[in-house]
Amino acid sequence: MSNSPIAVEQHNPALRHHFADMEQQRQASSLGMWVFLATEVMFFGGMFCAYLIYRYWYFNEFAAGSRSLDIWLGTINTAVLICSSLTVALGVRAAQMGKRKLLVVLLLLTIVFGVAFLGIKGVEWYTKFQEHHIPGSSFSADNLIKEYPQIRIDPSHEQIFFSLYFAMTGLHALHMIIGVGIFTFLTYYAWKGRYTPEYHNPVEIGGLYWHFVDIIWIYLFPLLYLIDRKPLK
Amino acid sequence: MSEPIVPSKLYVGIWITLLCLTVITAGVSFIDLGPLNTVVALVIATFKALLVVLFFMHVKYASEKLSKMVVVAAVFWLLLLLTLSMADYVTRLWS
Amino acid sequence: MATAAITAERENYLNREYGIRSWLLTTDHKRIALLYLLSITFFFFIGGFFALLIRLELLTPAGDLVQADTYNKLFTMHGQVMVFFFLIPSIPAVLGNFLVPLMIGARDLAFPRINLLSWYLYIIAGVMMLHCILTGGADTGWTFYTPFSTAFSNTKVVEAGLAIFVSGFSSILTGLNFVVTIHRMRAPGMTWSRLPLFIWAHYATSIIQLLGTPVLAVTLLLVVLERALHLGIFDPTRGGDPLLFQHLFWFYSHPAVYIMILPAMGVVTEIVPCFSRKRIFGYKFVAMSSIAIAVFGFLVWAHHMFVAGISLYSALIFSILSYLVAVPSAIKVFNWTATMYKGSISFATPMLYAFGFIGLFTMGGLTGLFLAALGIDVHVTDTYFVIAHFHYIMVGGAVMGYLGGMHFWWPKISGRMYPEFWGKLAAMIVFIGFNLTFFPQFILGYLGMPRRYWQYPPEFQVLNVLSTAGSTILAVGYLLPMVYFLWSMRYGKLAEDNPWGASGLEWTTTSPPPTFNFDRTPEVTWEAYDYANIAAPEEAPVEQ
Amino acid sequence: MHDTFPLWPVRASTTAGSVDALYIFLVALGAFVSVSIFVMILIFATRFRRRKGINAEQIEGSTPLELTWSVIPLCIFMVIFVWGAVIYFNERTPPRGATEIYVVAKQWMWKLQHEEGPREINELHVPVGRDVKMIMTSQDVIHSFYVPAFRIKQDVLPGRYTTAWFHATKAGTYHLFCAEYCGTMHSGMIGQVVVMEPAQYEAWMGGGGAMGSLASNGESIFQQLGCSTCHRSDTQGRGPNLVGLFGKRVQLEDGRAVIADENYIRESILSPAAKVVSGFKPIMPVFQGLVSEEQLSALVAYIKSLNQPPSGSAGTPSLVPSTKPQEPKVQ
Repeated sequence: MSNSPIAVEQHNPALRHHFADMEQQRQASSLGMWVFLATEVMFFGGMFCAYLIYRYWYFNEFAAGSRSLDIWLGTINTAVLICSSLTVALGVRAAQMGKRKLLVVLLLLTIVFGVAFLGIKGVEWYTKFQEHHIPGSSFSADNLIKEYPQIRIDPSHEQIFFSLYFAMTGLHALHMIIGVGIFTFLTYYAWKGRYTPEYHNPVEIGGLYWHFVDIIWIYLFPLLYLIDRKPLK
Repeated sequence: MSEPIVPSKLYVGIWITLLCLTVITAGVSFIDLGPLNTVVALVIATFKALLVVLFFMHVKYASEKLSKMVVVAAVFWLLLLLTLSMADYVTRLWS
Repeated sequence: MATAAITAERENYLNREYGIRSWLLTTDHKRIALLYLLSITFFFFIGGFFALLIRLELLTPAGDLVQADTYNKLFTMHGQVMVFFFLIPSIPAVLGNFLVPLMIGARDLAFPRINLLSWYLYIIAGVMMLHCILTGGADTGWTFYTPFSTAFSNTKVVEAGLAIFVSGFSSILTGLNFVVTIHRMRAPGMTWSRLPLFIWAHYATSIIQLLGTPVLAVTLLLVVLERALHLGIFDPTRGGDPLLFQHLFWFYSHPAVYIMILPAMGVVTEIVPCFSRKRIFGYKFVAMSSIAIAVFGFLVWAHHMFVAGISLYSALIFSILSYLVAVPSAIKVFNWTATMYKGSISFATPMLYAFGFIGLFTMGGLTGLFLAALGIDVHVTDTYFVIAHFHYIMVGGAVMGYLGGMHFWWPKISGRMYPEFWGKLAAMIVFIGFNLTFFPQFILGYLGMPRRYWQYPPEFQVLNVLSTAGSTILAVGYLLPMVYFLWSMRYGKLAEDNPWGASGLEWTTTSPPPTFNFDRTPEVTWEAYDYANIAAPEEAPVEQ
Repeated sequence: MHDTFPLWPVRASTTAGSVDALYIFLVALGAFVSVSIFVMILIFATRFRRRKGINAEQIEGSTPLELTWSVIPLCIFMVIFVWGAVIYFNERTPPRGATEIYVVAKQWMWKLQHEEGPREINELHVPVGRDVKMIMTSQDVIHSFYVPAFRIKQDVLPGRYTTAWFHATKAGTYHLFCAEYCGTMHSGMIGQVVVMEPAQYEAWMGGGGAMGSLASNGESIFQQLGCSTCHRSDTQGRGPNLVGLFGKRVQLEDGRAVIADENYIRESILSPAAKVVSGFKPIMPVFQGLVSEEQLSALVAYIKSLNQPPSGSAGTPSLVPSTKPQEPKVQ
């Protein structure tokens, strides 16, 4: 580290005035994102806590609600997100190596995967809307009660499952939308050639964020879709 | 720069593993394992998350322990929230 | 003095630029600290005004000054404003913002623009809160207990909840900035064991802000959704559990108490060695006790719920864990006391506040032992005993620490000295007024007067009158510093760079500091609190 | 009835004495610790005040000292914890055979129902020297049943029963407060507990006119709602036989077993599908919204009265170990 940062000679234009050097700046932004992600874990954590408790109380309703979700779409969406994580990881690698065009392509692919995920999610939500599974005054669990006579379902407990389902997937989708927004910016600046092997923190920390959102889904998938798929007796 | 450049083959390998695990976890859920279903689902999810954190998010290659510490702290605090609140719910009916 | 005259002419962060834009778009942590100072002072007086109205209403047993609904809104808004818009940002966002980079020898916080964003979020939240207050306010108590808040109250619960939701992000961003700054921006030679304990306290505070606040945010979000859509998550008639809300709420709101008190402890840990001319006693233990408080603070939340209907077994667990957090607090008190032993103690205003802090915090902490004792808690929870207890911590502790810190660093912040006589006078008035206000409430609580009562049985009146009388004295004590701080900005004696002869890098730069804090990045070769090698000022710097 | 300027609350229950004892201990301990610290600071501040030519003596710290003042307080804390826990345990464990009062709280009123029949509003008459257990629920928001003279407090929650108990020791009239903020007239939700000598209490109880007991009231509701068509006292019913059910362990259809306490009965009426007894079909209609809290209390009291003689109580928070797990007897 330089002792007198005011007189930085080989001044990289991306170096902000209060950092001594690029390395310090990079490490600070990366730590900042990690700490922010820890915060995000707790943000989702409140909902995971509510989920855990009500799943413990109302397992039947959670199982029935879980069965009513489309496991195909859920699995495909998980795969889509995993693919997007790969393109992000490769994108960061491209940025590290200064391959501008490859970086742009990979970032664009990530956006495409992200939008595909949101689209599939939208289809799932729309189905739920048609089935009157959106919590609120029009909520009804009648079709579930008919479909799964073996499972005892209390409609208001079923509503709690769907409240949590929409709250958790909704919050996750919100993060995805923000992620797509961030990646749009990243793509634009990558296209303009702003990122170099020396300076690509934004790609790196944007990538961290994207992977985190992926991890949340990696948990949401079994917690919501796979609660109880065993053949019913 | 202190960050390592990871070979893309490794990334692709991780990616394939993740996809396989996704198919496995979805498939296993149809087999009746009793309470083990949940355990298996969570173990697979955690393994997948670990792969993403260690390789895609470069925690394995980080030169210092800081990002590991942040991950551990976040998980620790989450478990704190979950276990201590569950401590109430699980024991409410004890008598 | 010659040096002072030179100081005044030097370019510093205050006179470098002028004009509204130079303030509203600044990324200088010192200017943002002053923006925070102005805003939290504003909210402090709003919250204080509500407090005075509450005390006036309680002068008589009958509810005669305001209507019951108005009273309920008053204590709700008093709590919300004081907790979320004054106490939580107070020391971290003002003194912490100003001092963290200075103390570790950095030119700014790691993310100056995020720091400014944090202030803007605070202001947005503040405007939402003010709008909520002016259009009727909420009446749920600052605790938002369900199902009252979600299904019964017909006041502005959603608005208040969203205001606090937004203010939470402001708090998170401040914490994030501190953690990264402390890890990444320390000057060469500034090792962890050389950090001022103020920094350790802020590091611990930031951990809580980062890991607790999001849980509150998501909980308030669920309350808002529940209120709008009747999801049933907290509604027992729909299968929800109101206690789940309490768990989630206190998971943040108990540690939040440590967000308020830890920075104040940090301030006191700077003041006591300086005015004793001694290295802090047991540096490592004081540092580690801050971290221990931050961690243990998360293990005890359900001690707010011993009579709420939680299981007996979890009550036992949370009670015993609550005692764990008392140990590091006790360690701190003993270490401050031991620091004075064989010192060379002088009695400037900051030291008086530090004495006040130690005394009041000790009493607040000891009464916490009462509340953690299950059998006693059943009787005194939700009574004035609890009110007295947490005001001893938050007002007797956090606000005393804040005022002490403001006096201690005022020369550095403003470049001027405050008038010492008035400072001492105000400190005495605050101390006396505080005790008169809140001590009677311990007795009221044990007698059984429940909190949040608009009217009360007549036998409680004498103690309530005492308390109200004390609150007016306290109000004077709080107004005085505001007046003389403002006065001193123009008429105060110019401050030297290090008027107290204090250790710490912030005193090695000019008063007020230049925009980038140091002319050249300092290199630290000495331990913290190196009072063996710093001369005490010849005379008390302010008495001329 | 009250002093104009009391400094100590009346002590009118068996619990009050033990709470006060711990409180006095803590006050003494707290006073001792804070006075010691204040005196120490005072001594240091005068003895070591700044004087010309005398410098501070630098002391690094002392690990033994730090350990001493961590470990000793911790030990004292553990004593307080155990002491407080014992009192709490006692407070949350109603003795067997306690007289039961059903309490329904609503904004902003207390409705109290004696087993023998009398109902009261914002006033509770109890005799000296008897264990009294309250089984409480709320119609709307959370309230809290607080009698300072007894040193007891328990939140009253909507949607489930919580219990509290006391054993009054001194005749008199005491405050009953709502201690959990519950809306506009929270401070108006106060009543009184009138503790009477047993003879006077009997007179008061007898003066209420002919009134059916709570259980008999519950029995007629049981008939009205048609419960008796399925829950018959023989083995032919489509629902389980309720005779002798209360306090027993019930085997559920999904393999779990629960104790049939007040909350179980309550849930089984309001939301019967939640816990179905092994061997029965989930055919019982949902009564959520169809029965009032008062009717529920009566039904619970009736079902409990089917245990003759009473086998003791096993309220949710109660700690009475259930009598050895027994299958519900089906004759």
